[in-house]
Amino acid sequence: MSEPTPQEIAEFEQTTQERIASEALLVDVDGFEGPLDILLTLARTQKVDLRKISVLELAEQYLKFVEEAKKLRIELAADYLVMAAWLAFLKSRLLLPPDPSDEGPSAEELAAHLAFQLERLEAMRRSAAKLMARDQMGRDFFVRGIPEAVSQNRKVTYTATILDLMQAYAYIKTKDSFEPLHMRERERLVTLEQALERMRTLIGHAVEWGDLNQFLPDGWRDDPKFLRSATASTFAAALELVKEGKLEIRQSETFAPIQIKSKSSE
Amino acid sequence: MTKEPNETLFDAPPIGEQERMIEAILFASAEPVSKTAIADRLPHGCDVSEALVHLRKRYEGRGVKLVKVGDAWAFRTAPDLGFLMQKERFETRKLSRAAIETLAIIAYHQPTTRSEIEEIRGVSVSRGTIDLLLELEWIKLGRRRMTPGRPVTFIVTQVFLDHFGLESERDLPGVKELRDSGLLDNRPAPGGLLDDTSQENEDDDLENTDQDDMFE
Amino acid sequence: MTKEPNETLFDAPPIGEQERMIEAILFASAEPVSKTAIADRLPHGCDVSEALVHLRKRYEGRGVKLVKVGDAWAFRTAPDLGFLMQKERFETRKLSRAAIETLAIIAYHQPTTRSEIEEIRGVSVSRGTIDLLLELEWIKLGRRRMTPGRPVTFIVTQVFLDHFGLESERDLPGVKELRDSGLLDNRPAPGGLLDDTSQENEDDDLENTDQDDMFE
Repeated sequence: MSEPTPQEIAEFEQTTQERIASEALLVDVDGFEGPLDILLTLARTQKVDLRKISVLELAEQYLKFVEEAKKLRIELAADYLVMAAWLAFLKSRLLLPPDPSDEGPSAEELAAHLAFQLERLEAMRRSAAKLMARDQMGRDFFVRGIPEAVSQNRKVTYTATILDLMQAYAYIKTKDSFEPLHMRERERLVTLEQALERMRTLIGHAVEWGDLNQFLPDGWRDDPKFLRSATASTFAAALELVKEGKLEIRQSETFAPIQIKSKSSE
Repeated sequence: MTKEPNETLFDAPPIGEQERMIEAILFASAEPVSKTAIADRLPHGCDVSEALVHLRKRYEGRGVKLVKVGDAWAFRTAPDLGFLMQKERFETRKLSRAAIETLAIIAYHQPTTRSEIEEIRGVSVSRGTIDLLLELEWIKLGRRRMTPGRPVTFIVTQVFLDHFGLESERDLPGVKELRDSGLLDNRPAPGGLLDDTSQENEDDDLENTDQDDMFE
Repeated sequence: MTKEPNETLFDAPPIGEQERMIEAILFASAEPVSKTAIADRLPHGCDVSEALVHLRKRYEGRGVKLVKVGDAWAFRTAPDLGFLMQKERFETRKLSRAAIETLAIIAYHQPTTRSEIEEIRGVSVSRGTIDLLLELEWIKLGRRRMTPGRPVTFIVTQVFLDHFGLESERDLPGVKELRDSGLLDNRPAPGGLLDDTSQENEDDDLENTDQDDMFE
């Protein structure tokens, strides 16, 4: 058994360190917040400004990480694999000379955007940390311990004007002289009895079918309100006469004119 | 006796600093804090009594003052500013028809009794209506009428005259003037304009003793 | 409408008196009080802005300080005295990294949509994270974005500003530098290849309903 050379020891130690490092990354994969987070962690190992990052190198690091995971039979979530596929595509595009027939964004544009995303994510992380490092309420500074509630008082003021007053008085003083609803107004109605009486005198002439509204009293067609009263009474009277067998009544369809004819004329 | 090491290790902060420490403690505490409790929270060697004297002086004449509650200390709003802790909401309401009619009758017929008002209006007058007018100080009690039952009479007040911009009751326009100005000509047109007024007055029926009817 | 008599009858109180009135109002409230609310409670004609300037100066270096929170004002204990306040300290649940980052993204990018947050973080945002921030009243819904689907946006609240001792969103640490370096720009992915997050996230949403991920 020969002793390992210092060089061999150094190599061994280096690979061990790498293995520990990569395994640490893998074992900890649950702690990562998605592929972008992994990429950011890998990018930091390049120890350069994120703006100067080698996206090609980063893609290789990521693909290697996915390979390692496969070897260790660690099941990666779908989005990690989607990212791997995309980076593999990006890598090939970055390595090949640009194809002038290619449409869409160039490999450089895609790489630049990825770098931007990483930089932005890191900036947000840093800002979040700064925010949380600020003095916080309930930890570093405090609110009033004995707040005093503001009580609500409702104050109602009433208004009335001299005009209101006078109008009210005027109303009271004139109320007595107001005429109650007048019977005179009721006289402008055609009662059933009146209509019946009128119809009896007229039906003798109705030998042909004729519209019912021809039998409305004169002077009642002008005012719609009175027309309604007369129509209702005359129609009711006509039905009454039909019942008595003195009249026939017909209507061709709904809302068509109602026609009547004297029955005795047959 | 050996002294506590921290008694000698650190000096107490200057009195001004002690003062602002107490200020913060009393501000944030949910209840008044006793001197001992303050001392417990301050660095060792502080003179709480002394700092409290300074702090109290500092708040003299301010919007809040340092007060002693039992043997504890707290900040309180200055008593003269208590009104700021009340939010007043002003609401303007129009007097109801019942109230304005009652008021008008009192103004024109004063001194007048409740039953006279009811006779003129043709409906009963709810207690709330009279109470509101009394509360507004637009009417007050006059002399009792020297009739059976010696009923109280109502008269209008100076507040009433001021509100309506009248120098005296005699300035109220007479019925003839009302008629001349067209105010009496609000005779309803035939066909039910009377309806809505009678509706309003229904509130004032005998059963109705709550005050809701006073507001339109 | 008639004016309140005191609006015209009395002059505004002297500035020193206005100052102590505001002092009382702000001392009495645990929450910041807006300038308008202060003005509403002071007599007519007061110069709230001016009085606040005086008041703020008066409390400089004291144990409590007057701070501006958005368009409102409040007294808060001086942060350097936090160590005295063991008793008042309330233990807040420690926010998870996801919640903290989401909060920061909303604060710096507001108004921002859920899919923008997801694009920045590169992972889906669990519903629980947003719910927690809404519950803390640190974020609220802003206007809908006028883009297809009209997604809701999130913005930070006055409670957020108050909690972190910020006068306004402009005072967020490093916000100017971030803006100048273009890191707050909404820069869409070229060709939208990486922008596939929205699709992935839909399934994530369904699975990810527990809140465990929010707390460490």
